[in-house]
Amino acid sequence: MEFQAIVDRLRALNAPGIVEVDEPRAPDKETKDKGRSGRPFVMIEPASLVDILHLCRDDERLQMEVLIDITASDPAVDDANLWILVELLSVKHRHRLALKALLPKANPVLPSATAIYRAAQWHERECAEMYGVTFEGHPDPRNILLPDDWVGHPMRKDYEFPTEYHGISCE
Amino acid sequence: MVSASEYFGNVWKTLSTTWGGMKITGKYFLQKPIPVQYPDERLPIPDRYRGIHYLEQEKCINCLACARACPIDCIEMDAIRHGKELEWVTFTLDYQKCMFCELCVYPCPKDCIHMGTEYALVTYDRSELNYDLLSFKGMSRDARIRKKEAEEKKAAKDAAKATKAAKAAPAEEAPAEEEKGEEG
Amino acid sequence: MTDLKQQHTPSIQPSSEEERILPSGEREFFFDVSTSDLEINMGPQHPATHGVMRVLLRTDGELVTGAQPHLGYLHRCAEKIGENVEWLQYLPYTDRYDYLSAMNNNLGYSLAVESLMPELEIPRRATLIRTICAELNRIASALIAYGTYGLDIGAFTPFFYAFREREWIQALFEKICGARLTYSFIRIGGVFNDAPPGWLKEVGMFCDVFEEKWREYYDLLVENHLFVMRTKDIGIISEEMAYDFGLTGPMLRGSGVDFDLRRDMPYMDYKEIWDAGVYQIPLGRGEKGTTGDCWDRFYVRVQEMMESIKIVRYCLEVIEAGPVIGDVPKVIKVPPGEGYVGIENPRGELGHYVHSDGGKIAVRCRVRAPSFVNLAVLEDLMPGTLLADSVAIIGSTDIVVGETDR
Amino acid sequence: MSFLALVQDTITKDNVMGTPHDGGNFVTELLAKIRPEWLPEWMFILTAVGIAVGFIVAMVSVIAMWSVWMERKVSGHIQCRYGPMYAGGWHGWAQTLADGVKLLLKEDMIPKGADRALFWLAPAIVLAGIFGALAAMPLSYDWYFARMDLGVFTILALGSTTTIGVVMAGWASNSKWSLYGAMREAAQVVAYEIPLGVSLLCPLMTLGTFSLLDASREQATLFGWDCGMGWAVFTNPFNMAAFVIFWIAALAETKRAPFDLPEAESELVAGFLTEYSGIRWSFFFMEEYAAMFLMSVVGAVFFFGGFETPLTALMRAADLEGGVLYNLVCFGTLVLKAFAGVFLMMWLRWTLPRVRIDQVMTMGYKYLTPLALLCVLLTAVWEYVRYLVVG
Repeated sequence: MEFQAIVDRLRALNAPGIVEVDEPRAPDKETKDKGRSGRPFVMIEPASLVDILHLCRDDERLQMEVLIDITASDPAVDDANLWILVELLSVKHRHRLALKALLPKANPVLPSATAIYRAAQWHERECAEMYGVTFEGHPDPRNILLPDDWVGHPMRKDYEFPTEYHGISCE
Repeated sequence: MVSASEYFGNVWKTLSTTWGGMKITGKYFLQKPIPVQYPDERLPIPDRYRGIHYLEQEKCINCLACARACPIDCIEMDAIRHGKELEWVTFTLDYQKCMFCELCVYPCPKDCIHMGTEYALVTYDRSELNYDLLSFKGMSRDARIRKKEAEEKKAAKDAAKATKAAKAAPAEEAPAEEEKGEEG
Repeated sequence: MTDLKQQHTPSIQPSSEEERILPSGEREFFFDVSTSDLEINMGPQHPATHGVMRVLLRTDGELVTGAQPHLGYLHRCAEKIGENVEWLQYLPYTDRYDYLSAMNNNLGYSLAVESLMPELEIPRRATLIRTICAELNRIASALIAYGTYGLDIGAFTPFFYAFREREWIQALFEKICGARLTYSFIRIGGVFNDAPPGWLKEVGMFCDVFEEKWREYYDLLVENHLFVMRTKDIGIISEEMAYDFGLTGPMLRGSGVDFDLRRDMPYMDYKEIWDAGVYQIPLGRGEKGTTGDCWDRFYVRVQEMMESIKIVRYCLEVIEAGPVIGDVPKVIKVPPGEGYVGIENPRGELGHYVHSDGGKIAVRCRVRAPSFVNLAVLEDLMPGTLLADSVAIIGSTDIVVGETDR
Repeated sequence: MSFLALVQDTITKDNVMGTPHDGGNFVTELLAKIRPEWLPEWMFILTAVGIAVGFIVAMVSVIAMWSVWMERKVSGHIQCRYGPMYAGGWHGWAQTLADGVKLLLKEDMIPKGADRALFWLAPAIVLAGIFGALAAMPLSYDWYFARMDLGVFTILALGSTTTIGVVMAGWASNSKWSLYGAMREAAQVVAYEIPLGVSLLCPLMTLGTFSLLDASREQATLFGWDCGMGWAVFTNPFNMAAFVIFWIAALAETKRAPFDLPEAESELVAGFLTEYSGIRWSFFFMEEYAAMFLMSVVGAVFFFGGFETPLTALMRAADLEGGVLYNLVCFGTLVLKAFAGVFLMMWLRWTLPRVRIDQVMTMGYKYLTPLALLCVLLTAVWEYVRYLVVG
């Protein structure tokens, strides 16, 4: 299915929390809009992420069996939101879907998708340690790549690099 | 439980596939080995090999394009311009950092930095890995003397200016000294 | 899986001396032996962990009752570096997460960045050279998988045979780009260099020789009964499990799922090659044991080498002279946008999510590493196997620790 | 003096097991010729013991050094490479010597948590077992340390005492990997002693003797013709099957790949050797290679004619029997046959993947043992028929 068809299907299923569709657009000189290239996303409410994933996996026409990726992006230091990006793949129908959710940096809490896709477990652990997103209901919320006692969330744009770690100078 | 056919099938398969493998290994046992004995004989190195850099210094115009292209900032270069001539202060490449990506070679407008075929980077000390790529300092002796005189003159002038400035406003002393330090 | 300590259940519950009176009136004493499972640290420096990975094993004798992978020993902040260097400057870093298939990483990153640059046109020759290099690199990577898997199982010699051919591939890469492992060859807009004269012919020669040698690999290891006995019915990943864990690449195909990004979501010229009927997708069919066992995954990797050879041969036929790089400035500025491109790496889907705000530097450069995802399945596969099987299972996931940790 | 008397009895009357024989130990025989009048008896005995022990130690060292070099060259050439090429000049012949010197000079390390006494003792026990077993090996028809009627039993019994050393080493190292290696070794050796012994019964029945010397002599005649080719594998087809079983069991006994589970470098790091280093580590390797050689000797003697080839038959026909040249040829024949066996072991090692522990057990108990028993039965039938026909 093409992207538009997937979105229509989601809308037809009354998928909760769909905000809008973020599609690439051509640059417009009059409004000084630089445009956006790349791929389209479905913007969703972060709270309804789990429901939408459930829907995407179980609906027979979407049938997204594989969760490819869950990650976050910090667009800028002064941006109030983190972007949560979810990439889904349907092996049977051979289509993809990308979801995007804006999560306030002040309180980045997201329900965990582990119950739906086991693949989410490690992605969420990585996302949690790198961006400080709390995944509610995650069965094993330890650090995965960083040491257990690491302070801060390194992938955030406002992260300050430590000058020492356990007495070892990193300058 | 395994059936009799499976039982003897297993025995047969084990022995026959073992013999099949032994035929292959035995074949290679009788063949001449492939490797070259490294220090005595060496494989030819292709022209495009990405080894230690070399610099065609006479062409270089100290434009910093390579240093800017470097992903890890391992190139440090500095030269003083005297008309058309350059007096090189430094052109070093830190091979502790360098990852031999060749990205420094492409942006060069004069096509003067290349990656050579030399690859042995064995030192007793890490600091020796900070290679100096300069082959000469780039000025004749006369020019150097002339330059030194000009520099001394300029330094004297600056010093005079600085003392004047220091007298006028003691607060400005610090930046003046810094300037001097840079020129020296 | 939660912490191993919490799950810890001794196989025999310790108890004090117990006195029982049998029906016959005799007294019987029981001295229950208090046993507990042994926790073993496999790694970070262990021959079978393929790098610096640590697996905490809980064993009851030879039986593994629990396993927990610990990552991060090779974490080099690749994604953070991507947010700090220019677009083209990040290219050498992509070589370094999956160092066994650097060409494919270059390709994945370049395609992701190119997806944000709609005006950029990639010349056909560049695409074909990219395909040749990516497929040759896939062979080289599969050769490592073949060799090291033999090593894990205890067969030493296949490793050297595999390296012999891999050396040739590396020499080919050395001729075209000057490096043997970290190529930085496929770049945004095309490739760095055109193939040197005679190079394509040598690739053809390599294909001829490789087909012969491949038969030997097959007889020496894949068909060897001892090897089959070691790998069949071990580490079975069912189709549902593969979906659940998000497995891709040979791990997914080993479970019998017919899915290959090259065919099903074609990038570059793979659609054309598939339409020409050049290659097939090898699948695990449970020929020796159960579908989705270690042997199936290994078999898929070995078969894929031959399919790659076919693709290379096709590319050599259709390649023509022409430019090898599109119109790319020296300092690349990528128009604002976000894109995700997943390509078929030798280990699965290598995805790059790139986010540009129109500047010289990426806002976010996410790498979806196949090894990282494929490794997660270990926790479920290991319990109930023998210690030697756990090594076979780790080997069959074919991870590159540089990629799991990035 | 009671101990010395025992030693004297052992050496001079060579009745370690079974009945006394004519002739004596070749060391004492040689020494008796040059013994000065004034040398007291006990000194003579001590010297003889010393020389014999020195000879065996030298033999183990030479076998181990040659085998290690051979292994490296064989594995190298099988894997399309050269192996050692520099030390000593010609094809790196002195590589093992150089390695030995290096190992001697290495720091002697004992882990902190190790059981020091056992850790120290384990290599000694391993070596003692193999020395004892080698003493039972005849070098030629007239050259032997002890003429034993039950020589093959002595070799098998003393050869398997090395297991005790290996288990000791694994336990004493106080490392989990070492412990695994030791347990595997114990399980494996117990499983494979049975098929090893049972498969050897087939040639023993064919030849009708337990003595290595007699077994060799038995195989000189083929259909009553002294051609040196009456090898057990030729006279009875089931001996060939028995040899395959014997060989697989011997691989397991000597912990060679594909049965190198006790050290299994990809699973157990290095198994029972994990904590060993330096010269202690090399003792285990000396044992391994000496055991390989010994198993090959047993295989050569009981299946492939021992000292017998057409050459020895020819020399007998030329009435050279008993001379130094004849004995040298016999010795050379045995050593060549044994090293052919060692080569076969290496060839197998560099071809096959390792077997899993449960498969080792399955193979030992479910495949080799019944098949070996079947072989014994069939051999017995064959021999009986042969007895009826040939007489």
